[in-house]
Amino acid sequence: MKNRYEFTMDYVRYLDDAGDPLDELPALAADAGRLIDAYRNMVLARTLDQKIIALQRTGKCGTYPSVLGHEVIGTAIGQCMDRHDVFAPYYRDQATQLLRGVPMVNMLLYWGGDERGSAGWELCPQDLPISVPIATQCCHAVGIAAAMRIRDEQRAVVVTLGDGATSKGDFLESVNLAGAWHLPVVFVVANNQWAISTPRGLQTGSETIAQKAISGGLPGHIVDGNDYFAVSEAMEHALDRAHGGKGATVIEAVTYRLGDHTTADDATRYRSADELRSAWDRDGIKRLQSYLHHAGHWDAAREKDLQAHCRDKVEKAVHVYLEKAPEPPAAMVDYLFESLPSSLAGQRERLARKVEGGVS
Amino acid sequence: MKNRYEFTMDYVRYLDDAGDPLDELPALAADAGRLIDAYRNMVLARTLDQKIIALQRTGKCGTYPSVLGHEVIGTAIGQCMDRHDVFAPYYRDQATQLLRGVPMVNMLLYWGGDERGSAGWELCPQDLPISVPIATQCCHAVGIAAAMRIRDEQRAVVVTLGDGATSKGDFLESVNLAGAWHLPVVFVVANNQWAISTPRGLQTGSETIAQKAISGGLPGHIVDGNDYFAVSEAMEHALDRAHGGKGATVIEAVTYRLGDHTTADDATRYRSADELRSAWDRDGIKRLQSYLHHAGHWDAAREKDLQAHCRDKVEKAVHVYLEKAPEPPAAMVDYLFESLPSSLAGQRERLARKVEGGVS
Amino acid sequence: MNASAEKAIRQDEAAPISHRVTLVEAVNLALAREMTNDESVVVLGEDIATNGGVFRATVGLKERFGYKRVMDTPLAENLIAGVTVGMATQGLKPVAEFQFMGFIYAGFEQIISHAARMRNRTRGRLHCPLVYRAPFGGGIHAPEHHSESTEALFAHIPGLRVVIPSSPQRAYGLLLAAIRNPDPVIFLEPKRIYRAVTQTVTDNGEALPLDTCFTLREGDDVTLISWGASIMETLQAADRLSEQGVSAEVIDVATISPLDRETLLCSVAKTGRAVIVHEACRNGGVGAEVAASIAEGAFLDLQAPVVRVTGYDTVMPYYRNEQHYLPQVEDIVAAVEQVIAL
Amino acid sequence: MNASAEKAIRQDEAAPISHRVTLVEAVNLALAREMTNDESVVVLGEDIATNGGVFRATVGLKERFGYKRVMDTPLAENLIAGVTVGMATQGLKPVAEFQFMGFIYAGFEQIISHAARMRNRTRGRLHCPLVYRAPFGGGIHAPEHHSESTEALFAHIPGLRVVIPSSPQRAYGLLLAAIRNPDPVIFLEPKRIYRAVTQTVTDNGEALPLDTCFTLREGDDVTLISWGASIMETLQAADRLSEQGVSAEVIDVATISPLDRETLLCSVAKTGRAVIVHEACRNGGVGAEVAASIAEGAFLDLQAPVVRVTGYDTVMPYYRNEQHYLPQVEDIVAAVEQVIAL
Ligand SMILES: Cc1ncc(C[n+]2csc(CCOP(=O)(O)OP(=O)(O)O)c2C)c(N)n1
Ligand SMILES: Cc1ncc(C[n+]2csc(CCOP(=O)(O)OP(=O)(O)O)c2C)c(N)n1
Ligand SMILES: [Mg+2]
Ligand SMILES: [Mg+2]
Repeated sequence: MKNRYEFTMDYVRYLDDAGDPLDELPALAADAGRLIDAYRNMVLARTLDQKIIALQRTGKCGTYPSVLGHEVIGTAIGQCMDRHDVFAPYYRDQATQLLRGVPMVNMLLYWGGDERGSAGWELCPQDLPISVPIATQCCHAVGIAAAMRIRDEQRAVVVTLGDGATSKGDFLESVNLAGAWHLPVVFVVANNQWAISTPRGLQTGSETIAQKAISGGLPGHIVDGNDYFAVSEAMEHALDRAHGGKGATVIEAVTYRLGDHTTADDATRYRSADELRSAWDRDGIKRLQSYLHHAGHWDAAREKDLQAHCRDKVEKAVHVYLEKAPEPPAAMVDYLFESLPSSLAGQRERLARKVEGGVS
Repeated sequence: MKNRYEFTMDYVRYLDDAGDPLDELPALAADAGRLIDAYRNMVLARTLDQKIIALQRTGKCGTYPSVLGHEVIGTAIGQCMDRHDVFAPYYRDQATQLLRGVPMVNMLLYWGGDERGSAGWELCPQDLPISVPIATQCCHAVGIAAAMRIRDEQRAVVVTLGDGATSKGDFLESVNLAGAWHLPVVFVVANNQWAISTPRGLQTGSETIAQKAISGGLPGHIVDGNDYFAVSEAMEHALDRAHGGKGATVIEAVTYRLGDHTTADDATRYRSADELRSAWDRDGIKRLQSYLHHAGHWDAAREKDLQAHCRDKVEKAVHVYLEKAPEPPAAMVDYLFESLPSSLAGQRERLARKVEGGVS
Repeated sequence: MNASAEKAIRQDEAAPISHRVTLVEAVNLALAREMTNDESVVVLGEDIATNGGVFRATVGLKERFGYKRVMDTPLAENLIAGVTVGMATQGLKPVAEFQFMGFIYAGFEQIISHAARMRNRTRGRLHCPLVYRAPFGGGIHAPEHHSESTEALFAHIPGLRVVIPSSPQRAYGLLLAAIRNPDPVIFLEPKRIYRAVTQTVTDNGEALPLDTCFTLREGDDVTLISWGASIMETLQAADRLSEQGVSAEVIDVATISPLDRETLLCSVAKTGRAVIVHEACRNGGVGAEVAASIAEGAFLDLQAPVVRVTGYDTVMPYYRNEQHYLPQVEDIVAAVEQVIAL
Repeated sequence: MNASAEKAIRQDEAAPISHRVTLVEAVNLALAREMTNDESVVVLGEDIATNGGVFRATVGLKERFGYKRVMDTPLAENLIAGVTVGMATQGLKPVAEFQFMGFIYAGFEQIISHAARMRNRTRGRLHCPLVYRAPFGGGIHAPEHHSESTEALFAHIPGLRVVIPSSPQRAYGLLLAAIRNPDPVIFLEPKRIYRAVTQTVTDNGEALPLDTCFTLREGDDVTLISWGASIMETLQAADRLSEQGVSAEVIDVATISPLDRETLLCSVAKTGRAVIVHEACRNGGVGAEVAASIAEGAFLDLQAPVVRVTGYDTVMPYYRNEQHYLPQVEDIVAAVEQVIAL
């Protein structure tokens, strides 16, 4: 006696590499304003990115992970999320964070080695700071989603992670909980083919990343992560489900990490120039730009304005960042607990003296 | 543009609850000796089990997890494994361990609070001891399988775990590694519907446990865990794959925990008498016994002999166990490192004195 | 559900009732009290809802507060630790149970890297008002991994509070304080004395301070410093010593980290001698920090070296030999005799 | 691949060659040496094969020993820790790299509950001849979680050895010893001094002992005790003090656990004063055990309290302020002046 169980999963893309539709586009394509906003955000994210890399090269910023190749995914996420949803990012989500309202100065501070980067955030005060330990944010995300369910709120959580992160228990355990508890959460895996030097094929033997959803009984979708329409549609669908109490979704957005892993990495050690070159052909920003051009929503003059606008915005933020004095050393104990335990009073005094006396 | 990925998974059983074939039986059914051996081992495991529970009730053994409902799965595993394969058990694998050659006295010592329970094991010296921290043995199993691959050996690892254990990262991470590295390992999940008081339905939202294999790109199979033929066939198939260098398999063997979680548990607190009663109707030992009767391989006289034989074997082991003096207290430091570090010399002396002086 | 917990749960909210309860029942009382006071308190863990926890600490809570606030989780401690962080960042006050301390290790990354740091990382924008509860310690004839006392691992992590009650009253008051505290607290319950004694606990919602040791007995000749289940043997040793004419002060550290060094130093300034008793293995145990702090801070007062009476530097043996591992009354008395002789 | 590592790897096996190498290059030399000596040594971790490790410690090994013995793993530290245990039980000698110490926590359950206990649990039937390597410590301007020094967490676990080299020669000799040792070793590499100095290391396969501190400098007035990167500041402080006429003995503990108390006590018996320097936060750091052991074992020798110069009891700040966290030469000198004054 046999019973058969079946599971399916679709890969979706709408635009070819040149930005021409392969299919009828989803309804959201009718909203030209939205498309233009998306494109502007992608360019802004890339402009900021290039600037931070330059700052790092000149010793004005710390180790930094480039967003290059992730701008489409991040922008689609940021646009689809509601203001009151919560975002649980990893470290390549600059494009989303810009849309969430994280000030650029904060991003610069964070990578510049200053804890104040994750403070403030008036427009998205409940969003999580960047999670450095890989995949750990997944558990927070399901915890936040559980809090929403406990309080009967119609909000959702979006959590992002890389392809490498899908190997870590935190992701897999969280997918399981999301299924068991029917939680309003969307897992977006930015599958950029590499985890530092480890290629996707060594990371897992599974045909797709999305199929890891099946282990928790969740639906999974695979989209071309350089296709603004495909990512946006999948995000909207998943967030509708979440907001509607229908549970969680895993989205695998397939892209390519166009830069080094971080500024501390040299990707030429482990991957070929050919592979990189061909990935640039699929760049999603160029693709959306071409589409906008063809659709009559964009032209060279606007492009020039946008570039200047983005450079200007970034320069202003960088200026504020560079002017910012470091926190006093005593700050390192001031935020550990709500109030300073008496056992730390002596240590705080020593730290406070450090600055006055000018001792290192 | 859409591409579709498809995954399937079969549930297999051969015998109905009364032990009558539902289908043509697999080839192994022709080997009457094997079937009888299997049946004998199941009865032995159950006899030992009942005895240990009785010992625990009278203060002669510690907290103990009953094998009740797991005898068929364990026996099929033990029979299918090669002597040189490695077994990585959890704590409900008495039926397999008997076949691997773990002496009953050792099992008694282990649950009787004596480390020597996991020592010796001349017939299966590379088998792992029982792993108490749930699911952790999965990582060991893939590590052992990797060692076999590194050394180009045609051996395999079998690791067992419960349904609850499949929620823990260790299992999911190990399934992923087994897929990525194409390892000779078989994961057998004894899905007994409960993890202490947590029912299968709260543990995961997935339709089956076996589908968790898909997340690592492994094949998964679901079998009736009270059906000796179904479990044996799946095990043989999975071990053939492993021995043949074809990679790993996940088997979900569906059964029911017929006892309390352990002797420290009271299952009536959280599950109904009806549920338990109906699970007894599916008991796999009775089922195989009926099959053997119908097939002419078994009769009441043989049954009586077997029962007596098992009781006798168990009593002899219990006798040896009860006679065994505890280890000297200093043993607690003697096996920590290969040789005693000088920093522990003083502590060892104190321990040695404890016994001589008769202090506490 | 045990009778007193049931009574507590059914009680009229208005009038605080006094109960004679065990330590584990006091835990239950405090949980119920604070869930009543504060809607944002939720409880989660393995087998804690329907089953009421394997030690019955959460018994009756699901019936009273509903499954949304009392959650059985899947079997994954890392997940439990991390989910709790997520909930806490959004203003819930989750109290998570780890079934045994020996199974908390899978959650270490979440505890060390997130729970303990969220406030600092965000400069106060988000914080983690959470409690991780776990029964700890040996002596109950349990299987391997069920007898851990690794409080030192948590005490070394900045951003965590580590609290260990050693009586029903302190369990009640300290757990209330832990839940109300806006930062993460590791709350370790000495399971060997879960049911060892009963005490009258008035369920009045009054918390105890989290920044002070408790002096259980005053004395002049030596300061005995302990926590958790070992407090029992330490008190017995003090009795024994008093018969021998030695007056021992007994301090229950209770708030292991941040550590209240003042109380300890004041006592040693008076007695000139200190003996530390704990069940955890000696090397790098919390006793080392206590001893180092006293040796530094009371250098001129000390008339004898600070001595530690502890578990051995090895894995807690399985149960047939566990009593040989645990510090005994005689060991404490012998240590005191040794320092008094100097 | 860096030049000296390449030279080392290509060398003629017969004649031991001397190299001027950095600490991280010495690690590479030791790995290559022992992989050559012993077929059962295998190396695994994230990005350690093709990329040679993010700090280049394993560079060239895959090319030389093949992918079967040099394995890039999926991104899962718990898995790495556990797989290593499995391999070790079958007689391999795995050396696993955790990319940074800050990411080892996910592996704690496997390390504490299995690696450290397999021998004891099976009464010697199976054991775990494995090494867990991790770069540790701050001061390299890295992001959050990349500056941990939580060696105390491991030092408290019975069954583990904790070893920390602080020079290229000790890195070479101690890593060889760690790999050959039949029990699990946590091998922490102070990444701040990975490339701080070069030393001549003769690649002769000679291991150093794992049960002894190293006296780096003899002196009479005070014993300075440290390990890891802080050894640099400690040695500089000793220089500075010598200019002031204070003769400091400097001990590199190196084998943090099990701890060689004899060497420390002998030195303090001579000097009568001890200052401990470590980067980890103070509360419950390894310095506490060292201080407690000295205060107990050298009570009558001590002319001043044992003082600890350590990191603050807080999370290592992001890099703009990290220098304010790390113990500085002046801090050590000031502490010595304080104890000498007594
Ligand atoms: C738990 C943990 N282990 C290791 C690291 C070091 N590390 C940082 S990024 C990274 C690779 C992540 O790859 P992926 O998830 O694919 O994300 P990507 O960087 O490609 O976007 C590693 C190993 C870490 N930050 N956390
Ligand atoms: C890491 C860990 N967490 C918790 C426990 C306590 N515990 C012991 S058995 C068990 C349930 C296991 O259920 P399952 O995996 O289904 O196996 P079963 O006992 O049903 O055979 C739990 C929670 C443990 N041993 N290890
Ligand atoms: Mg990636
Ligand atoms: Mg089960």
